[in-house]
Amino acid sequence: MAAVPGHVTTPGRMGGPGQLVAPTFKTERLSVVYLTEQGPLRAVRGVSLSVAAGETMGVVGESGSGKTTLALGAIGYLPANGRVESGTSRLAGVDLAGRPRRELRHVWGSKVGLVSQNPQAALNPTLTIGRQMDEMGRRHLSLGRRAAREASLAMLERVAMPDPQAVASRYPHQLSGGMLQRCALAMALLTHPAVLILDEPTTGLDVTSQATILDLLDDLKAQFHTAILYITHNLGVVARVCDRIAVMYAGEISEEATAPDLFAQPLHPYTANLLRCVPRLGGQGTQERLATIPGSLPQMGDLPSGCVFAPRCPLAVEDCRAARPPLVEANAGRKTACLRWQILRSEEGRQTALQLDLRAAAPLTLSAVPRAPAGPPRVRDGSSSPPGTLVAMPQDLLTVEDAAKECPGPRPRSTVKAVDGTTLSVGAQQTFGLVGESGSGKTTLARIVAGLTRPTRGHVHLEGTPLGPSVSGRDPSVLRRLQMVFQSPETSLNPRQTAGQAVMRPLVLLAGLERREAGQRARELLEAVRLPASYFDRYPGELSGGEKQRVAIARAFAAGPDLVICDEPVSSLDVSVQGALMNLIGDLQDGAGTSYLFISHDLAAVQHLSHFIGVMYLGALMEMGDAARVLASPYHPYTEALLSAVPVPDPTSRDHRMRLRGSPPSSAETPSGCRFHPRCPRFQGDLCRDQAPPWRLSDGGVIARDAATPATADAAAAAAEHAICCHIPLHDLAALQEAGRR
Amino acid sequence: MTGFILRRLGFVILTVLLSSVLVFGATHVLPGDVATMILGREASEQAKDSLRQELGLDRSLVVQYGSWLSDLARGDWGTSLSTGEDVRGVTLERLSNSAMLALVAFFMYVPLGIFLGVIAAWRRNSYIDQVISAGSLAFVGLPEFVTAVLLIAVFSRALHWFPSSSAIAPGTGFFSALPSLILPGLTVSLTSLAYVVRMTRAGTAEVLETDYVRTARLKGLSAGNVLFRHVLRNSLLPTVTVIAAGVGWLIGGLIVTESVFGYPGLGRLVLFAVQRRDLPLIQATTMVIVTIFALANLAADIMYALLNPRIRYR
Amino acid sequence: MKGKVEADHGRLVSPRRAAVYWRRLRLQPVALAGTFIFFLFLVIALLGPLIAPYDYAAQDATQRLQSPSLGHWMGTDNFGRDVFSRVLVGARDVFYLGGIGTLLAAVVGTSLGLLAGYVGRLWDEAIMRVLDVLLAFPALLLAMVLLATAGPSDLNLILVIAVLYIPMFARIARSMVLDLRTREFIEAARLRGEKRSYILFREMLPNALPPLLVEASIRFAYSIFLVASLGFLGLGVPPPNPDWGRQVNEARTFFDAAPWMLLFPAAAISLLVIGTSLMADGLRHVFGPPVARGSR
Amino acid sequence: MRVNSSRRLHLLALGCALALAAVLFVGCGSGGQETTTSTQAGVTTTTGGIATGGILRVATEPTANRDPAFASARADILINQQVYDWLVEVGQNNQLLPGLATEWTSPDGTIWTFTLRSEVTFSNGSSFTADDVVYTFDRLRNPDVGSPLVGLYANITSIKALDPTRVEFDLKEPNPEFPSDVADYHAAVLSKTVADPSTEWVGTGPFTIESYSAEDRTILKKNPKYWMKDGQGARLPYLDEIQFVFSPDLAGQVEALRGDQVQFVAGLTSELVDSINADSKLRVLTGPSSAFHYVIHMRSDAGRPAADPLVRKALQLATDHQGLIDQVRPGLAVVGNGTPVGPAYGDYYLDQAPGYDPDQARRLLAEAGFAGGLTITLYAQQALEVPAIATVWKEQMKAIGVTVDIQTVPPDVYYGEGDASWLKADFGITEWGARATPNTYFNAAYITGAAYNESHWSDPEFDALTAQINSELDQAKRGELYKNAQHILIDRGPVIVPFFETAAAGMSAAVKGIELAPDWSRTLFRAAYFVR
Repeated sequence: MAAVPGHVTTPGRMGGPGQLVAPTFKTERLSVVYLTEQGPLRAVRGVSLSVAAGETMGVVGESGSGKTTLALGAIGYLPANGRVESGTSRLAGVDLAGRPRRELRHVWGSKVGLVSQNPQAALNPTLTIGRQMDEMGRRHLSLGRRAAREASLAMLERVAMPDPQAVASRYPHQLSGGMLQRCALAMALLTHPAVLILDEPTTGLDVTSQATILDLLDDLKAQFHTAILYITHNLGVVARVCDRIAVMYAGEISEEATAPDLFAQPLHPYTANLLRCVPRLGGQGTQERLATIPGSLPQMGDLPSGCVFAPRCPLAVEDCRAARPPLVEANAGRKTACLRWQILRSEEGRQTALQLDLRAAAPLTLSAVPRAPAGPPRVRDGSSSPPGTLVAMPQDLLTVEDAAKECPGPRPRSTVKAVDGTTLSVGAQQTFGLVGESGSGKTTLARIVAGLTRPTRGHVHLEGTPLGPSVSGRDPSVLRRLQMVFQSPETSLNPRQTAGQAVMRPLVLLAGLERREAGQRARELLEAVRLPASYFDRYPGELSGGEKQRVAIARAFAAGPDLVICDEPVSSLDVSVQGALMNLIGDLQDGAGTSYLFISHDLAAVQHLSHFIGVMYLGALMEMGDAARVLASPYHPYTEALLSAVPVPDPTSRDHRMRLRGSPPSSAETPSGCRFHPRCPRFQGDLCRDQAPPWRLSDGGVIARDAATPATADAAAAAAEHAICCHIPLHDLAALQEAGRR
Repeated sequence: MTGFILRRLGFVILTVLLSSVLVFGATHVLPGDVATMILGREASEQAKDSLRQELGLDRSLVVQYGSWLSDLARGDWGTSLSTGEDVRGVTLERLSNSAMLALVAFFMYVPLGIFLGVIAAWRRNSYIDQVISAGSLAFVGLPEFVTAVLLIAVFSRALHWFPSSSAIAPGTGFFSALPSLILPGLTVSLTSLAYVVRMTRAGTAEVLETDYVRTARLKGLSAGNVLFRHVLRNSLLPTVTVIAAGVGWLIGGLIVTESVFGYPGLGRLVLFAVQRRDLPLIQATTMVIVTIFALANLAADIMYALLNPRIRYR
Repeated sequence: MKGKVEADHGRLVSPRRAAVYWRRLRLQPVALAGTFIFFLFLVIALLGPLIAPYDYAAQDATQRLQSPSLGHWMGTDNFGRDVFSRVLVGARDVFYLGGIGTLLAAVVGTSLGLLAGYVGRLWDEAIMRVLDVLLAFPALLLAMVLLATAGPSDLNLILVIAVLYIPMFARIARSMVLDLRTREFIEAARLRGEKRSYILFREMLPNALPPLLVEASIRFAYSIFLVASLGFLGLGVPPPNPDWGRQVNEARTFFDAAPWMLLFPAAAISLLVIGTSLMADGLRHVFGPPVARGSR
Repeated sequence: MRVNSSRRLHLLALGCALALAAVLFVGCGSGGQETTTSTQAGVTTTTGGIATGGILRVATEPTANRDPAFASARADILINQQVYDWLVEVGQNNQLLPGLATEWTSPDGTIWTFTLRSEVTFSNGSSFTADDVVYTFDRLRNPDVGSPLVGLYANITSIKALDPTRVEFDLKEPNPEFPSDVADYHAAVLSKTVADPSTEWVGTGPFTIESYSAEDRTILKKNPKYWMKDGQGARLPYLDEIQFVFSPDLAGQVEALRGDQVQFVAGLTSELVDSINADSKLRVLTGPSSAFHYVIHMRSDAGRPAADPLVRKALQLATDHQGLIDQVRPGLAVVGNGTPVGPAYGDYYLDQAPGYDPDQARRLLAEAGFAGGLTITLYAQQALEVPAIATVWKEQMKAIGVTVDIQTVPPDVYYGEGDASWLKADFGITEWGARATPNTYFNAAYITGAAYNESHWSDPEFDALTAQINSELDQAKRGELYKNAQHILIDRGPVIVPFFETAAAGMSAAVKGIELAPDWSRTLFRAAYFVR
């Protein structure tokens, strides 16, 4: 155990690798109930789990599955209306469940550490990081003011925090999410707790920050020998960090297994479907259909008497509905709560259990809506546009030309270049995927296209016709052709309008339908997005997140648009819902012949849907081209880092670690030379720092980046199959990346 | 931070300036006649006219405003029309009296209100919470002059604890005036108490729900530590602004309360000035009040910023 | 099914939504009690003279200062008038002055706030600065100066209440607009080319309404108090108006001889203010957007 | 060692409660030895059984003007009464008593000679002579100064100091009541050394102004050189100091009396009299019936609803005067009639009960063309008993189908310039203080074109009678003329006089030696003292 100054070893603490098998933390048949106005809600029922020191136990489940309640109930922390109904939760033999808070205060913090989801909210905004950390040392290690600070600084050092002294004197709002989560981790580990609970610690972070936190966890696991309970909905993350995994569904554990076993051969139909809900990198792209799990989580107040998953399960038989199936030991160290788990052992059985939703959405017949004739299909022929000349591409539905947006920065007289001269085009019936970390400017670009943000310079054309910089100046006929699906289902619908009203309005306004006709058509649209017609009269508050997003999609498609901008339409939804929505988005394109500008930070989602991909960093495109080409070597170093940061839901994959240097970009200052150079893992020295990189085309051509004609460069790049904006020649890049992989 | 304070200060000055226009304008369209007020209703028209002329009431409004504002800024607040006293002297003296009363009231209802609000939030929906909420509400609906009657009946007439009138002599020091300040202070406090209780309760309840309070609790900190270090620091932020806004309420309450208790404060002076159509006195007293009110809000803004690192470090 | 496309759309409160509100209100006993009190007084205000046992202004020198009895539940005042009848009829004036004043302020203030928030820039600055000036005065002081200027009458009292409250409504409406303006459903509306008025009044206003309603009920409660205080300062409604504030004020010198003259109208003021405040608290929750039954 | 949380919370609660309690008890601790109630602390010497010294605190409404020539608020008059002297004083029964003048004579009513007291000094040390009297009255009749007495003294042609102790007033027309005229409350004798009496307060009265604040308090100190002695030959006044504590709120004033923070409150309403009577430490002092009265004026010039004498008579007859007293001021008033001449004026008083006949009133109204009723607006000041009178009168008028809309206005608006002012309103309630002789009212407010003829009434017969009264020397004949004039007022006059007020004051039972003047604002405190 590493020595912390002044650290007093608490008697009774578990320790030593020899006791690895003995569980440090163990819940037995734990049930948690919330007393609400609707009666008691049993959020967690009879859950037995155990974690040994040095082991990482993952708990995976969708929102509402009770995983956080399980963790909080297990350590005796529940809100006023929550109560442990039955069962025990032992830490080193002492039962924590249902014990008075007064006694638990000596356990919390000292023997149990917790890191929760949103570090910005979980840390007190009015206290410095240092003071918040010092409280741990002072309270649990009986350290003095100075010793506590020294312990805090030492711990910050151990979580690889650069300049701990400075960080300790900062307030939470002055640090990035990744840094904060690192501090929260350091704070939780300060007392060397026996159990560390990590509740979605990386969910709010960018994929690159998530990767560094996960790397750190790997290191810390080895150093601290703590029992870790890792709660997440992200299958990739559990695969990456956990030794064993428990899958939770509706307050119960449906399956428990070691990580490799679970991913290799799920023995519960829910797990099997869950694993197929999300698109995987390097998958089949647009042809592949994702699994969906029809229906929704059962209401906690109204649970089925049998298997809780039975109403949604394709394998369910009469027995399943009769009584709750017990969690049985299938193999050594494997448990499943499915009566028919045997079926899943064969590949055939697994295929029957999967609900691949092969039924494509009925093509949208927009008979009632006068539609502009679709343009000729875009011929993707890079050679037709000679490099170095600006080409107007009439075959493209949408062209964005040198768009830029500058906003006043946080400091006086500073400007932030949210979008810094971007050019791209989207073909008819094509999907252009735009990826990048948060703050890369992809949303701003989308808003410029939509006319919601007025660009500082640049133009947007629709089939060659220039569009006004702001929606208010655009012609209704243009508005009809260009619609948007927003990120947050919570705010994209007016909470005081019914689903029907929301969908009817564009029909009345843009398609000029009579109210009666519009109502009829709205019902058809709701059906097209797979919502029952009865939802017509529902308010958004009465819909789930996925359902709201379906209404939003129906609304966007109502007037028969030619281009729909999708700004992270699925990223805030549960995985099982994401799949279905992405299927829907794909189907609608096939049926209605719509083009998409699809924005996401999720590379896999973008790859799944897009024909053409652009990678954005700090307001500018770094790489762009045919979907398959962009995601295959040679990559732009940034794309490479993004790709390597994505946790793959496969514990066996030897991941290739390629991490970005430095802190995440703050968009205040655009770096000189190549804007990516401060963080570039393949940084080449002065050249990168001083000179803007050229666009290198996959056919070997190079377009020198000239400040005077950046638009030309991007346009030409867009025309090529694949282009990368980097100083390193493509074949050198490919070689470097090949070497890194080995 | 300095920029922030300067900007806020600019707002205060702008508001006070605009208010001065309103004050001046309103006082000059006030019906009723100063000359009649001073000379009595049976005085001759001629006498009244010459008095008006003497007072400069026959000049154009713009000229009057200009000279008034510049005099005001130079500290010459004029002479009271109805008493002949130096307006500045009497206003500042009454201001200091009101400040004493406000201080007493402030120290009654602010700590008590915060305390009760925190208790109510801490034990949310318990019977203590209900009792506190209903109890503080019971007084909010009663105008000060009714509360005063009831308080006098109990504490003065039945118990003989405090004097029923607070007509303290000029120059009375704080401690010798204290007994006279309790009942009026309590009167003002009772109406303001509910406000502070409700705001504190809401603010604290909200903070108690935050993730960082959960974090603090799960760090195993004692309840006191959680409350004082983590909860109050954040939950009192909005309360600070509320209390500053309450200064306006307090001043309004003082007008009535000081009149009932015969307390020689600014509130009673304002009322006197309005009733007497004593323009210089109305103008000076209202400007003083507006300025105090604006400064209280400024102080609250600055306090808010000081307590809130998100604003402090910009 | 296909026949009745939309039964109640376009209405602010559909019967279905009213049912939702009622269900939510029922779950809060305290707010329910407050709402009951408020509506009880509203009914009294509407029916006042009809249910009052006596003419509120009828004097009877032989019945001066009678203590509460079966004949006069709340006793009589110095003119031998029935206090109970005066309290009942007085509710009318409370709702008339405070209610109309608050309503006027709500309408004007909300419009100004919506305008300032949505149009922005110069309009915003101009409107908000002027309203700031009104807010820079303690309410009672401003009311006093305005009423002294305009002279006390029912109409002027209503106008003064309105002027006093306009800034608060404007601020709330403006902040709601600033908040809503960035919501995605508003951007969706802009994307389909909705007119500014549609966005303001059909998309935003229904969402801004609940906090405005809460504010209105709080302001209404305060207006009762304000009118009473103005009465004390000699700027209230004229006699023989049974306005509660006036009654309480007139009763003060009779407190020894006839405490009931003061206590009953004072209790009525207090009760209505408390009831309205409790109702306002509850409304915050009740008027939240419709959510699924059974969800938290 | 570790204090658990709920315990700590309770400790916190306890701490706060203790702090509050401490504040409260500091209050009550010193509440006993009330700083402001050390009234009798200075009472030491006794002369002839009367304790001298002490501070009397008097609560009144705020004052308005320190210049006696412009005194109008009751507090002004009350303070002036203690600070100044008059040539002639008015007694309890309206009789004239020697003041600074020891005697006065006139051969024919046009030349009046006053003999002055010698060895009287002003508070600034200058001695009082005839020149001071000349200065005072020349100032009062000077139109440039503009005192309300200018009209009353227009009859004076010259004022001469015959020698230091004799002053002669020459009048144009004979005025038998001239000594009463010089007793008017505005006619305080000033020192000729004082240019501006509103800022220099120099009088010969029993007290001098120590400090003055118009809306907070005014402190008077004993004038040790005051000329008057009591029956035992001891110098007056007995008190060391009088403090006038101003408060706009009568109920608050009475509370202060109960708490012994003040010892004298005048201008009580009946219900306050009752509640003070119930307190053994206090007593109520009532004066004789006074000349103080309210009038409900009815504007009588052409085009106004009350221009028709039938309407005025109808409203008169519909007014239940006794009812008004019973409702507004039970036990503390004498019924009025249509005239400002009350019982305080002895021989001039027309003791004729007002007619009350609603049926006749309704008939008259119908005859005047208002059979269907009549709606009038009554302007009522938000002061004194005006709102109560308005309320009761409105109810009485209802019986004959007259709807009275009451418009309340602040006093300064009522006495101001606008349409709601007393001189412009169709109907209004105005209060009139005591005047030395009734014809003062006639001259000021009832004869054609009088400056304060609020009802714009004009009756040549009445004008002629008033002129006769002004100069009739024969007391009996004057009484006759007064009665004739009053008959006209009652018959077709422009005012309803609800009642004549009987003043009532509440005072500490420990205070003696105060007689309430008919008009309580003229009450003198020079003989007041505290009993042990």
